[in-house]
Amino acid sequence: MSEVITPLIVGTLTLMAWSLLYRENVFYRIAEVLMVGFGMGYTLYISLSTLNRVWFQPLLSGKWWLIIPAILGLLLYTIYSRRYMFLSRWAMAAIAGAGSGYAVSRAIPVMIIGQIEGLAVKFSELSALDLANHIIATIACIGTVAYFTFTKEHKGWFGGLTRIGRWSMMLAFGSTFGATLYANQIFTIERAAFLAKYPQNLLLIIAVLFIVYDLFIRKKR
Amino acid sequence: MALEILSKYDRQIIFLVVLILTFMPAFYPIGLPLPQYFLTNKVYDAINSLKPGDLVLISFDFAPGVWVELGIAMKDIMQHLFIKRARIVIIAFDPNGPALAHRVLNEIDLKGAVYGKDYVVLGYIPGFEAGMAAFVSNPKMFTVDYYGNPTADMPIMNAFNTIGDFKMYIFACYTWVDPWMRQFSGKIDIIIGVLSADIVPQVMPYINTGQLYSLIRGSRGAAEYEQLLGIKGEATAFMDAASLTVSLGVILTIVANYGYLKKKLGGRR
Amino acid sequence: MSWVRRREIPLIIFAVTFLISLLQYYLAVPFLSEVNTEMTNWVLIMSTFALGTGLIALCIYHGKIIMQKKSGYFVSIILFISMLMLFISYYAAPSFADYLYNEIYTPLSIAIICFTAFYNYTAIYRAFRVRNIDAAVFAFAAVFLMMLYAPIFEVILPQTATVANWILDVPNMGASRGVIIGVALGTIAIAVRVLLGYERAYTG
Amino acid sequence: MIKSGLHFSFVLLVIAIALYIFFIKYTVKRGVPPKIRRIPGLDAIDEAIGRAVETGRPIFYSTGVGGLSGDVMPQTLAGLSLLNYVARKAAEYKASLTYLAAVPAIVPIAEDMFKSAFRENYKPEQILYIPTQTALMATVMGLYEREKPAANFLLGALYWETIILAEAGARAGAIQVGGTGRLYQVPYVVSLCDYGLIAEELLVAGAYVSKELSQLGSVIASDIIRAIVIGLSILAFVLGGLGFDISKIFRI
Repeated sequence: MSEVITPLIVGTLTLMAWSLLYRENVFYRIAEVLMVGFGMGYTLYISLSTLNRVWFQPLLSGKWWLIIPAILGLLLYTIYSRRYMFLSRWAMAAIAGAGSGYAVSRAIPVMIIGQIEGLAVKFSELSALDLANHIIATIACIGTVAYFTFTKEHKGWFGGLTRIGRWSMMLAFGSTFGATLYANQIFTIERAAFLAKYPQNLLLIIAVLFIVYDLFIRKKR
Repeated sequence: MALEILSKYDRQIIFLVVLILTFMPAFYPIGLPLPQYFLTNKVYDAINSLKPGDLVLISFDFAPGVWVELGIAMKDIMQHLFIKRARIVIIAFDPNGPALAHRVLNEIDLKGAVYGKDYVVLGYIPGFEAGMAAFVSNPKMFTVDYYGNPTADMPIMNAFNTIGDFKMYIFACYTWVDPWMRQFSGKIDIIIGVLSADIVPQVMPYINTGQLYSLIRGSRGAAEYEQLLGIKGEATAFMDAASLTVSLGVILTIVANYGYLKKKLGGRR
Repeated sequence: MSWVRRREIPLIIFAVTFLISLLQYYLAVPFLSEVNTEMTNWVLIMSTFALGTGLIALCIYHGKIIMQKKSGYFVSIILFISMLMLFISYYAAPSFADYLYNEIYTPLSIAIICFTAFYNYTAIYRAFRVRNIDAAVFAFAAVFLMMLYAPIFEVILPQTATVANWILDVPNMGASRGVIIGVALGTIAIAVRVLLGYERAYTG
Repeated sequence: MIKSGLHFSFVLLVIAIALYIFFIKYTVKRGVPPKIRRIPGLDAIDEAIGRAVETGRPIFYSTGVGGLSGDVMPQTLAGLSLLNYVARKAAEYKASLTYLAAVPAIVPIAEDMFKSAFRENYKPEQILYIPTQTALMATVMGLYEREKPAANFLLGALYWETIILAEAGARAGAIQVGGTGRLYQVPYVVSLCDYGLIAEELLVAGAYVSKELSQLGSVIASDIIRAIVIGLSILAFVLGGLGFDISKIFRI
């Protein structure tokens, strides 16, 4: 039974979501809120079970000091009271502080030194073609870094360098765009393969009828 | 008149063409050829050279929406791992990970592997990069697994003490690889990324420096992997439509520019 | 008790947490890394607690629609029903929750993600006009990468793959390096500004 | 005491932080704003808000699903400091502004900002929390189609939702200003938005719009450190090319 019902439900929902391709309508809105509703339900569940694992169980097993982050976390809710709103900033500051600490600690050794090290390649080990490529990549890298200079106008030789940086950035972004087009496409293909199977493909006919009907009615009006 | 309607509904027409190209191979498979990518072969060889009982760490770090892109690839790779009888520890840095791991395990042939002895799902480690750092410094941080069973008496949990005991680390992600690289590179010899195709361009520097051993590029990589494994899997079936629709992108670029340049040059005259 | 209202307190909290997580990366002090592990755990617990604020915001937004019986308010009712249905069934009937998650929610998610593909094509149609050199370079790289990923082109014209791989390995890699370095610099700059109390979004 | 291999990085970090502190303090003390090259995207923010006021249509703002953890945090922070600016402008001109929050930890911060910007005009429904990325995509597509925003800002740590945000905005005919430091999403921001901020441009955006001396000071420091980094790159290229093991310097 469920081998027929489930694909039909899923097929209907898929087509409801895709109906936005034609125009905004009530079927799409239902699909939209189902996404939000299920998403919220799952997020709630997984957050509670995470809290249970990382906070509640350790707390019961004697780590009493874990009550402090819980209180700080609850302080976030003072945002709803004008008088005690300032308390919520304590927790925010702690969350933000730990996050920035992470980001800054890795900024130099990984994001700067790690990238610069990649520029150090022995010339003697490269063929002429690889050497040319290596030089181009290095200039592209330096040009890109230079592009983000804000206090110096991009003119003269410096302007030339930053322009090389900008073009190589555009090549990089273009290649990402192309790769993403492919990556995104695969989802549509999977859904189409699903909709082409037996009980669901009947839904396609209904969908087409809906659109034809809508076109016809709207033309008359 | 006809042109007016066309330009009014240009979006809808593009969508219609995309849909037709997508649906066509689903009804009439064409079977276009598929060239191999050398990094996919590298992954296959690495897994193929594993000995039975080697420990492999896997993290599922993607959302259910990306199942097609990464889930199928993970299925193929996990299938290969179970064929090679590797011992597998599964973690996740995305809250959706454990549920997806559960689904993969349900859909593949486990080749008689026993839960707790040959493989284990440890569950979600919150905190993203902080969680990774915590796991790297102490891989035995879990006292219960994803299903709520205590891990203390599982044989597989006694097989490793530090992160260095793992032979291989495979992660599936679709955002960016920098956090994984920062936390895991140098700690485990072979790190393999199962990445959605869109982030592959930005990952090349890591392949170049060797921090990332190799990668599988999304479902295209999965299709190539299926070719290597010699099975006709789900990903292979999608490749025809991929070829057709992505070609549409190339054609649209030409069409858009043809119209634009014609208008621009015409306007100048 | 007026000292609790002072602006310095959140700033001090920021500075302390910032320095702990920064220094434990550089300094080989076991105590510091223990503190950091505990602090990471705390931050995690705190941010999980924040979920309720999101839930409240969501309820207010849709609750108002229902209360005022705006057009289409029944859609908001469906939202609450679906939310409660999944949440409660995780405790009441886990297998049904698994069914909802895997068989209904996941495919619907994919159906929504498909729009990234559909919108890509209209984006190409709309935005890939070679207005200037920047746009031309962008479109050039994009077209070759599309060709790389559509197996059909690689079979017909293997040279396209060579060009695409060159773009990936050479200019793309150089520029990516440059952008990463730039982001690192900005990261330090923002943190220092907050630390000195100039960026007030967090610390009031 | 410093872990082996990190000495050089640590010294560089200390120098960088010292430079930032010095130039921020110095610029504030001197009181003369330094010259900064124009960033077109940021001049467009005011224009977009103005359009929204003229047409009476709403403004939507999103910082993407990037949260406050890890290395995307500064980008989210930059997005939020621009949100602060936009909220104040919108409050001043009485434009309707809705913030789409996808991370719970940001909700209280945004509430705080909106309350101090809008004061008695603040409505709780100005912040719409959306639990997951796909839900954000679904909501944005429907919402933009219905509400037809006049301006659409997508500034912050953007993930996969970028193309949806940008195309849905374009479909609704909004002026779009986008910016992110996440490499994978910059292409969309650059090609689909009317004004795109690439990577570090987003991170200095706060300095640019607020014209605050402290922030402009940090831009000078950034440029000096950038010159140092370029110097180090050339050093690595030359020395490494001649066969010298560069990690002897960088990883002591």
